[in-house]
Amino acid sequence: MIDNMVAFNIPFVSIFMLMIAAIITPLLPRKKRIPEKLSCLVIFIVAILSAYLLYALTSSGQDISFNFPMGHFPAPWGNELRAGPLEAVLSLVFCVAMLLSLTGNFSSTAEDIPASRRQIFSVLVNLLTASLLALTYTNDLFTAYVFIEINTIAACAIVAVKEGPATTRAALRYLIMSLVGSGLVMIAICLLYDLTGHLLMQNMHGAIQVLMITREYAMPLTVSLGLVTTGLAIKSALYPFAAWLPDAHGTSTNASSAILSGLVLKGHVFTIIKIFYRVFGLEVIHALRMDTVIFILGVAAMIMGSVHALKQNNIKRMIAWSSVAQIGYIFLGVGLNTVAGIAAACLHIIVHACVKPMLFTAAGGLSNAAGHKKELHALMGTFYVNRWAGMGLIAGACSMMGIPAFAGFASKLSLTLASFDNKFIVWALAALATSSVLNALYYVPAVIVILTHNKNNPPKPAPVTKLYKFSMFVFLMINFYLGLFCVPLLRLITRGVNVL
Amino acid sequence: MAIIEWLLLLFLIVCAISVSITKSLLNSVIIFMSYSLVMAVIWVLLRSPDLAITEAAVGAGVTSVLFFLALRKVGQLEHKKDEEEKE
Amino acid sequence: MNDELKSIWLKFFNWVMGNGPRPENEVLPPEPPPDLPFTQKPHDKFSRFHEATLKERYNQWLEIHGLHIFSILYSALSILTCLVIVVLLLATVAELPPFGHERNPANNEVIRRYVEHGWHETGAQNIVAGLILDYRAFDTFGESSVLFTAAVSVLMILGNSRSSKKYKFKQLHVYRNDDTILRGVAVMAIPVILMMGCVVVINGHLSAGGGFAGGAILSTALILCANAYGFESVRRFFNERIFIVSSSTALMIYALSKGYSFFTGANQLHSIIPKGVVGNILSAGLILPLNICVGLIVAGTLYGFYALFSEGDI
Amino acid sequence: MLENLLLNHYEAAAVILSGIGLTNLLLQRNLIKKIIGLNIMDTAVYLFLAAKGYVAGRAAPILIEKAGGGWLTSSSIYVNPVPAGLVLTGIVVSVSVTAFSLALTLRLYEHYGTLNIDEALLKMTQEQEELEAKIEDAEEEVLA
Repeated sequence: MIDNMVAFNIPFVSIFMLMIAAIITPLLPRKKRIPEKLSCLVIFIVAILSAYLLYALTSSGQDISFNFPMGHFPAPWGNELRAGPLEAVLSLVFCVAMLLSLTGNFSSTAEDIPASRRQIFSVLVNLLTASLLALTYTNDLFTAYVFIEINTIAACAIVAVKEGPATTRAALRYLIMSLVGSGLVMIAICLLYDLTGHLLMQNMHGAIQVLMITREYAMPLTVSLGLVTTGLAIKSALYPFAAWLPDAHGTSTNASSAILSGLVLKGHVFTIIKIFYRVFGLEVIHALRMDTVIFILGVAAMIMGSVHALKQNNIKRMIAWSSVAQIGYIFLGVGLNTVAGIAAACLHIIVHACVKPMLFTAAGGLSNAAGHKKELHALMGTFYVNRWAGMGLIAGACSMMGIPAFAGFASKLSLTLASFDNKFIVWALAALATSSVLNALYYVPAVIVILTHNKNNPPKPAPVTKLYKFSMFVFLMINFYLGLFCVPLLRLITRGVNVL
Repeated sequence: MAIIEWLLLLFLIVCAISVSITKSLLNSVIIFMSYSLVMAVIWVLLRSPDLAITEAAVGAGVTSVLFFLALRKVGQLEHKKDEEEKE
Repeated sequence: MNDELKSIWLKFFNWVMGNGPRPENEVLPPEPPPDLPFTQKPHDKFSRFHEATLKERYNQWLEIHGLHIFSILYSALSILTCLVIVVLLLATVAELPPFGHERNPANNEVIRRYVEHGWHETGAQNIVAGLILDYRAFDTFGESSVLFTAAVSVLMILGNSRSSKKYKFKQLHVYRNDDTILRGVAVMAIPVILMMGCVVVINGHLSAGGGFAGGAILSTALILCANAYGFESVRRFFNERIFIVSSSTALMIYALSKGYSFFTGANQLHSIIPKGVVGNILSAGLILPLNICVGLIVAGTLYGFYALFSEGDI
Repeated sequence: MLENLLLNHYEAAAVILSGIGLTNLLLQRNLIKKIIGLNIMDTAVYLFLAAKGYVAGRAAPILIEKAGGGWLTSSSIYVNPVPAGLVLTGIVVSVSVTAFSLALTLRLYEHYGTLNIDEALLKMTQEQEELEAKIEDAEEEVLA
């Protein structure tokens, strides 16, 4: 329990503030981009609240987590939210990354989307943030399902917000794959409800422990675990199910790509982690052999995502395929099936949520400098036109390759350390090494291209707004912070996982 | 009573299969509509009147109307194209 | 007798396969392109000695038969997938707790509390209404938000296509003066439908139904009105602005009142909302106003879907 | 196993239906049929849930009035209300998703004149190639 009444109400207040902001946004005037400013403001406030919650939960030195009953009835009768240090960190990171993706692409959003659609775009962004926070905080499997659906519709709609046949097609493909995923999740939730009689996570956990001891219903339990994992893996673009991702992330407007790649996938991955850790428990996952499956899929994703990225000529599609590889890292950590592995996976979630929006924002700035062309060869020499974007791309590339002092190094190091007391250590290390080399193979040429002077056809100087520079600066600072001072953060996450 | 249950369930399965194999889109929407209606009846048998009312109003009503409208729109475009070609 | 049965079966089969007589306006799926004819010209005498390499032959063969084989493979694959999924799930179902048994895991202490104490804790006679609007109200709030999300997304995707010339869709409903039968029916039916919708919404906590079913019924009255009198006449009292304002306001009232209830509940404060006497219309605390809000949202949204799909504008 | 299936006939029918629906959603090439497949899968899952709430010989979960006033509140009279609540939520979700995906389908049809997502891809690449060819021609003309 927690004594601080302000901190106690923060999870509920942040979700409801975002929801209410989404609901009143259609009523606001469209002039002067008021809707977008409002959503930025609300997300900023929620970020501050999450930071305060994190402070309140960790300042006493003990590991605290608490349940927030939604209504007058405690669990297992009503819905519940649950917050601990890990949830607070994640919601802080989600809000900050969302805010920076919005501000960094503020001017490119205005170019891509007409004013009437921008209003609805900010409604959708608010709903998306609210659903991400709800997925982070929820303690109830059916609430998670409902918010996954909100997330799905809003995510597909922010792909389709940019007009044009390509985005419509990409959104439709994304929607169909997501719907297959949510259908599987729904079947799994029904099976679990039938076996345990509960929808709340800790009550389900208790019932499943009993079932494992009595060895009843082993087959339905395995099937439901498989279904829920497959469903959420489709939504979080684990490799064999990732074919929809490059289209959706490559064709949409820059802000949408940054949000989708950086945040939406992470919400689903964190839901998988919660289901593994809180509903089933690590021993049950191990007994049902799901950890091996996840590990193998993670390794496959790390390699194949990079191989696909090598073939791309369009920079946004290249970054999108690189997301598939990075999701593989996270699943590798989950597949290790230890507290250290899950903590490393959470650290990688945070790192990727900060780095990928930066890469997309940088790519947007660079292609803007090259006259809205996205082919790699067209970007030659753009570094010298938009230096902030160039630095963002270089820092992001270094981070993805795992060069020390950049954010990606921290998470790769912790993944390596986590795999030491595991029987898969050789495979894990080999996969990490191969994937890093492959990352270098496609990020280094991109960096070289933008740094080469283009004498024949020099890019024309394009104005870079102050907001863009500011967002890029904050992104770079976060990147260095994560790379240099990851140890306290990792300790914090480990504490959070222990009380998850 | 049991026989009715079995018949209704069988009807649902036949509907679902014929939706997948029929070639005409209009037919598949009509079959889907009857599927929803039978589903509403089954929910009455399962003692869930709330669901039955909602499914009858939404599944058989609004969803099917949306499908019909979409088909009509597609068909309208098709006719328009034919006319243009004739001209 | 047997022949008759056969002919009926044949008719049904033809209808299912879509081979029967068709109405004129029926929509057909685009025809698959016909198999490519043998476009290869006969080789002249000099080139006869040119042996086609294996790869060229394969490419030719693929060009001619590829589409056909692809579609066969596709159907085979889909049937196989279907069978695998169904067999796996059937094996699962065979091990599940028996159907309709009262000692199943799902019938536990949670259900007992809902049934035995739900009436005085929520004040609702319909246990399901008390469950979804009081015990598990957060889920239901999420559900209304899903509807809201879909409404704004559809508005964004299809909206404004009536005014802009960029899109090809024409108006479907041309207002006609001579449709007296439809109008005569509408005059009688619309009040009845409206009344029935209101009854279902308002009695949501007493009997089956509730905001969602009632809202769907209300929306059919609007749709009938649009069909009988044209969209312009509906637009006089229900246009895009009113649609947005009404759904946002209703959802806002929902969010604020439920937020108050969540806040007081979690902080163990006293809630000022009275529960009333079970069985009366004015009872069950927040459930009645929430049902009305949900009904408004649903009626507006479903009519909005209809108008957007048929006209491209509300 | 077969006896259990006969006993759980509602659930068996529900999973067969959801298998058919899922296959339609995944492998049909016509978008309208895909969306119908989605609806079949959803309703099948709801059928499964509703069947799980049923208890033989009990009444619908609406309180029945006692003869002398008051309410019959014994839990052995009514069926399980939780699945009904979940399914109500689910129906709303599936109608929203249906409307959204149909709207996207209509937009796709406007652009490409096809309901088949693969054909749309083909047409898109063709259009792009034509566009590039045009741009090249224009550049050549300028150079000339």
